[in-house]
Amino acid sequence: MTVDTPDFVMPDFSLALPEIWMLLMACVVLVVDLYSKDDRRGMTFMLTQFTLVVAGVLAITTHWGEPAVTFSGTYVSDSLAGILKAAIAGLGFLSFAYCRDYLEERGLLKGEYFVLGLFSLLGMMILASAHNLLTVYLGLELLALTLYAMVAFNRDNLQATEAGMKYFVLGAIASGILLYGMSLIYGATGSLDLAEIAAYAGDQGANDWLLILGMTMVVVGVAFKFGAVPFHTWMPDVYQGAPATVALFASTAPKVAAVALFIRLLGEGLGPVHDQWQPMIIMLAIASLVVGNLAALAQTNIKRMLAYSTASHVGFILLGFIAGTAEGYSAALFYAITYGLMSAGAFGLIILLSHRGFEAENISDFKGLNDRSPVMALIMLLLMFSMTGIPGTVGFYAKWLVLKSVVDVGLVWLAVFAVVFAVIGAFYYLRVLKFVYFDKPETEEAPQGGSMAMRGLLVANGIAVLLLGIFPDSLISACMAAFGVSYG
Amino acid sequence: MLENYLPILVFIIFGLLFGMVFLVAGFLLAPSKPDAEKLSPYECGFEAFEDSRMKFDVRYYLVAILFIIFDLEIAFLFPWAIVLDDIGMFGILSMALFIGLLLIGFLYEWKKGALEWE
Amino acid sequence: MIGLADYLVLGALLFSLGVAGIFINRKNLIVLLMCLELILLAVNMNFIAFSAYLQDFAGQIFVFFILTVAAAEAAIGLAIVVALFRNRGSINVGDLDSMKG
Amino acid sequence: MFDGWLLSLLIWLPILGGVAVMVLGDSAPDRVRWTALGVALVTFLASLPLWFGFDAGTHEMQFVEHREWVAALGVYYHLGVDGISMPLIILTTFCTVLVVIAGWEVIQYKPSQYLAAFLIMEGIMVGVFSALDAILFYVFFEAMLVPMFLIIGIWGGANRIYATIKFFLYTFLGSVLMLVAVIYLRLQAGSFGILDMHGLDLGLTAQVLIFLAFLGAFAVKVPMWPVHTWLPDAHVEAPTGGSVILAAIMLKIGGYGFLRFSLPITPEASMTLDWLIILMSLVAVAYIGLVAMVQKDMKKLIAYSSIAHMGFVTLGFFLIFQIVANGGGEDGGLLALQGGMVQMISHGFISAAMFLCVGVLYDRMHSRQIADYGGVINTMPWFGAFFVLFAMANAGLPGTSGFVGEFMVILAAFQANFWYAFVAGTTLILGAAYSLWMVKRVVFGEVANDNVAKLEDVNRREVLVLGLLAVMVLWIGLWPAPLVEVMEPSLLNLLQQVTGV
Amino acid sequence: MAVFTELFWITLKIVALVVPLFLAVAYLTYAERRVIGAMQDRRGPNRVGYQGLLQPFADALKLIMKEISIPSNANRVLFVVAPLLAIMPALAAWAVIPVAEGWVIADINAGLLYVLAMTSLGVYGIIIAGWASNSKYALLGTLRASAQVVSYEIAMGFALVGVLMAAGSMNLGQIITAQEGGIFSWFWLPLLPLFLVYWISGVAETNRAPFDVAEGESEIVAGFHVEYSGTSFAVFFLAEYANMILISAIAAVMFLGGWYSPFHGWPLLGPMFDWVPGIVWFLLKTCFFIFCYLWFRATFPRYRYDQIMRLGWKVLIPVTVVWLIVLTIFIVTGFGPWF
Repeated sequence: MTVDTPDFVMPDFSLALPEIWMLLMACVVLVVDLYSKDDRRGMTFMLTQFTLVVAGVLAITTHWGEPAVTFSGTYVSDSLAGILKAAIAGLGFLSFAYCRDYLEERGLLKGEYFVLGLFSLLGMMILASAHNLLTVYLGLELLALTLYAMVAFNRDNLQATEAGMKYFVLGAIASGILLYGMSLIYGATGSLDLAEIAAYAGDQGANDWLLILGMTMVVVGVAFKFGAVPFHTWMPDVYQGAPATVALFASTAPKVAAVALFIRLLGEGLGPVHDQWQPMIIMLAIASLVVGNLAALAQTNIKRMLAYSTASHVGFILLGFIAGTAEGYSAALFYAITYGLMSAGAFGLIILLSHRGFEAENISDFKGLNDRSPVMALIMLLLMFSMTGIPGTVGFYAKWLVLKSVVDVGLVWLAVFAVVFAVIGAFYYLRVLKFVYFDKPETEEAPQGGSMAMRGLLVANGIAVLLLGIFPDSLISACMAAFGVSYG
Repeated sequence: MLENYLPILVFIIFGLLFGMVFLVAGFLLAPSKPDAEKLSPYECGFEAFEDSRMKFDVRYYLVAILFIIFDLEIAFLFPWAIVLDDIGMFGILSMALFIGLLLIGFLYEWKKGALEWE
Repeated sequence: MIGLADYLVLGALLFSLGVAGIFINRKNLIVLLMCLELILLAVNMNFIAFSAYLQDFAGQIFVFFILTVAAAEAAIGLAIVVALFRNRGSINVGDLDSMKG
Repeated sequence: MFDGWLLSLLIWLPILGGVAVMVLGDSAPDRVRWTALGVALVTFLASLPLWFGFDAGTHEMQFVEHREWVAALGVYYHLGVDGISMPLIILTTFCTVLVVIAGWEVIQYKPSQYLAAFLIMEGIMVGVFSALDAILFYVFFEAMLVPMFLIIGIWGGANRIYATIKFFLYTFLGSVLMLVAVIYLRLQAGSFGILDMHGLDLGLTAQVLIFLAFLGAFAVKVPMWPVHTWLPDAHVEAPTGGSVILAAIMLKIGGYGFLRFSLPITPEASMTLDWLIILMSLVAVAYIGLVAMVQKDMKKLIAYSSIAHMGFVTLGFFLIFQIVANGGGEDGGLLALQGGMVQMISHGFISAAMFLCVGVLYDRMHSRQIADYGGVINTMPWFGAFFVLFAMANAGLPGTSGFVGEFMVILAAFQANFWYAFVAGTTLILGAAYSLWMVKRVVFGEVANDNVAKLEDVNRREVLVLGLLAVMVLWIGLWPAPLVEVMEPSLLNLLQQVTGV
Repeated sequence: MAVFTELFWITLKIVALVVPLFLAVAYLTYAERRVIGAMQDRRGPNRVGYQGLLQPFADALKLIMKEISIPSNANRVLFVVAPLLAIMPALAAWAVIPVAEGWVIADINAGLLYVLAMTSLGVYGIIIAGWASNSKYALLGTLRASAQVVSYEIAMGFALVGVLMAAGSMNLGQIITAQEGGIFSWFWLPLLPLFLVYWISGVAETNRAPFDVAEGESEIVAGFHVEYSGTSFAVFFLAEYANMILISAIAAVMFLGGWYSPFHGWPLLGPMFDWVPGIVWFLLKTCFFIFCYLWFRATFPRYRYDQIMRLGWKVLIPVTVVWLIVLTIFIVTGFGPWF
């Protein structure tokens, strides 16, 4: 083996500013929390949120613009990374904002929660900037490992630990498969660099069975991380078993990260063999739409229902990838971001309605919400319709963009199929609204309040869904600009 | 290069063989008159109270886990230490960062009492 | 002489063994964790073989990271198993059934 | 002078008004009601300039508004009206005022949300009629479902949940297919402008598929047989106001969609498949008319009669190809289209009136069963008079608006095919049969029971509402010319575009 | 044929190494009793042979003739395999130890890594023995032993990293040549804290006094090998003593310059001792450490378990990390004669 003297050039650290900041602050938060008393957890919380705000700003300011590569080609700074990270930071911020009261009530408000979350978000950010299989893998694992821990965070709770175990095992299998695929790709292309892999794939394309085999396994791994059917089995249990705030967290930013994973790995690295993975994604998307929607119909537990509904949304996100075009990717990105927003709101409501000793688990717990709190009912209405894809809410644009990208490449039948299942999906969202609006509350209990901050946050979330539904232009433009697409 | 490892293989086999010879010798030469009392697990003269595969302190797990982590960190230090002269300031800074993170983790364990045994 | 293909076959075998172990094993979570490790080792085998074959260091570096991550994974896995055991009193795979639907 | 803001005002004033009403909450119901009425009235008044300022000499869009909206996707906030949509907008603003008044004392449960839903609904419906961008249209078209879903679900009858979910899913399924078609059309036309999509050079297969997609959306809305089944359910369960809006305006959106989308965008497919629409329309007219006869529930009866009447609308719209083929030329085609349009407007008034009448009875007796009534005229003479008048109009008595539209369509049908006209003509008999039979059983005869004997006649509020509608019905029945003239240039342009005469 | 020839030579070398090693082990047990006896002012074994010199053989013979009992609840396979796993690494690690310049069986670059791997493997023997015995005392002893061993393994690893940084190689021979010179050129001086840490860890690694709670007879009888008897016990016994010698030898290699004379390169004294073969120096240094083992046992009271763990995690590891940082600074600034 020839030993090249490695070229130890000082990398351009300034390009990785968001990650550096996140890492630094995660450590600071850890240490500060370590030395603060139990009644001073608020400080940890504020520090975390401050970190995320700054990280979001840094992401945009650092990455927006011309692409640049650093750390020996393992890390890329481009507009896509910028928007992905900003979205990740934003959704992370939102998830943390929701969690405080809930955790405090249950005695789970510990600094570790925030530290784990920060590290998870850091992993997602790394993933968003990955330009090398190694970076992809590291980002992914940092994200996944911390998430396992967060799911089992309520360690005295059987369901939480069981969910954590299931998530862990299935996630680890997924990583294993993904990794195996990566090893084959490495063997086929002789490089870990995504650009070089793309060059090789463009050169050899489908002729290299090793590459195609590797690609197949990568697709499986990615599908696992997304929660696409038939690799979705972890999701219902995780959503049900994990503390609601963790389920909220897991259903928001990581989906954006999964989009990043897909785009970096399959879009950029294996983009030239797009025609090879496209059929697989089509099948996954179809399966997700069918199973996700049908299974959600049968659920009585709202968290499980949301889990299956996530699977169906994942089906839509995958539709965006099928086209393999920049527009399709931007549609998927937009979908994932807005889905995060909606999901955060939905879980936020669950959190709001829960109180110590009572988890709002069953859909019937939402009975008569309109009588108890019209504002919260209205927010639920907005969120459910947004998930259905009714215009006036942001969910419409998400679905529309995705469908458009599919129609643009001539797969009209797929679009038709998707919308038919969207209609089936509408049924279970309507069922929630039925409980919220059409049923009377079972008890004469006063409305479960939640703090002003919580309610304000939910209102803001609802308004965001609505406003983005009416004026989606800026977010859509941003998503498209990340891929250098403009309309016309 | 790989040939250098042949003696090691031989040595390992030798080590195992040696142990085996010794054991077999014991089995062959020593008397063997087992009875139930003799074969029962040692329990200070009592009958065994309960199954010996009992639950044990979770701290043993903790130590095992910490060991895994730290041992791997050391594995990173090995190659680094060898090429210390070649990698210059960048290498040293990288490792400083690495050790720094490790220390923060260590500090965390310490403060959280993961290293306490009383 | 042992060629690339042989290493790959070994890797594939280990990998299949790990996956099969996970799906066949219905008893013990610890065994499950071991199967996961086996999968990662299979991957390592692949990377090392390719790395040697391609005369490229990157694969070996990757293996280094996989090892580390595998350790972290084992740590978290064990931690969850311990927590689960304290709640459930069993680490039987078949007992992971408190959630249905 | 009104260009560029009037339509927006008509859309956003009620929507924001609705939000305001909702924010007011239920602590002071009367304040809420007056606010809502104020908003509705102002909106109605604001819509009058549309009528008076309308230039009936052109088919061009008027009161146009064109702004960037979702620039990233080439979607514009593009509004405008022509002779087809303008009357429908006025109908909308008019009916909303009635609905607000009609629900005055009736709705005690969460009146603020109730009124807010209707006001928001109004804005959205105006948006549907004035949108000139396909996506904008779609946004309004779908958003309409949300308030209606709540109106039926919250204030509806016993079986409301089944009805509202059925309503929602039917219409939703229909419309999402349209979305796919619109996306496809965008590829071809290079823009989402509806007018840009008109007269595109599409292959027949593509046209047929697009046509079917649109059909899915609009046929469900109209509703056409056999996708009509949601309507009786929805009507029966909906509160009176909901039924009024549903029958008077939402159904029209389906007809409007045929004129705005199906015919001009896919003329050849429309021509190829006109037999299908005609067949479905005739089935609606004849078969549904028969179904209406046997209904025991007044609302159901009116609902089925609505389906039958809407059959005339679609029949008129799709007769044009055969009329032109038979040498009927411009005049014949125009007659058919005008007949359909007039029928839409007229049905808007009549069905609203009929539902309100049933509502008046229901508020007093809490029953809609025909069998529970009898001899109402004895205790409610004024009401009886109104009811009889509207029933006549429903049956198509000359001199009422119901006659004009039906007559025009039947007349046009003769130019296409005698048998069409014949089948359509049965409505004159069937309509008379079910409408008048119901009136006979409900209004006339001996006082059926004690409950009827205790009935009080209509109060001033109800007189106001019914009286206004009676005026409209008679006005269109006696002097339809202004309405017809307003529509003519737009319809003629459409006819030329579609059939090439 | 060439392969067989080679194998023959290798085997010969191994035998040449192992036979003295066993003798050393045998006499270490003897020396232990004698030395401690002397320290405690008693005589120790003195009946078998002259001054008891044949005592080790008598012991061995006795052990061989003792019955091997396998407890009824034990996992038989693991129970038998465990001693093999204990003895194998204790022997195999010697493959890379250079007893004198060029006197090494396998001259490999990853020598240090190999040594670490082998010493780590030893713990498997302990764990499996404790588990397979299915006895409470054995299990407890196992847990204690393994937790202790792995804890000190970290400190030891860090300490060895320091050696690596100083030497720039993992080949043990090169590590020694990097220390070429007299006693002050050896690594013990610049790496003094690491040297101490290594040595303490080494004692703990072998579960020797004062860190011998794993077999603390007053609490848990004999720890992990409580159920072992006869030759199966003897193998564990052998492994423990072989490990002691191994740790001592490694200490000599890493920190005391292996085969170099303490006066190497000194102007006057250096040449005076040139005639002494390297292996003598090496053996002397090793013996010094072995003597320390015995000395500790005779001198220190046994630590409590929590004290042991605290020492390992809270004292030794921080010390090593700090010293690694200091060392980095030394290397960067080229401090002193060593870097």
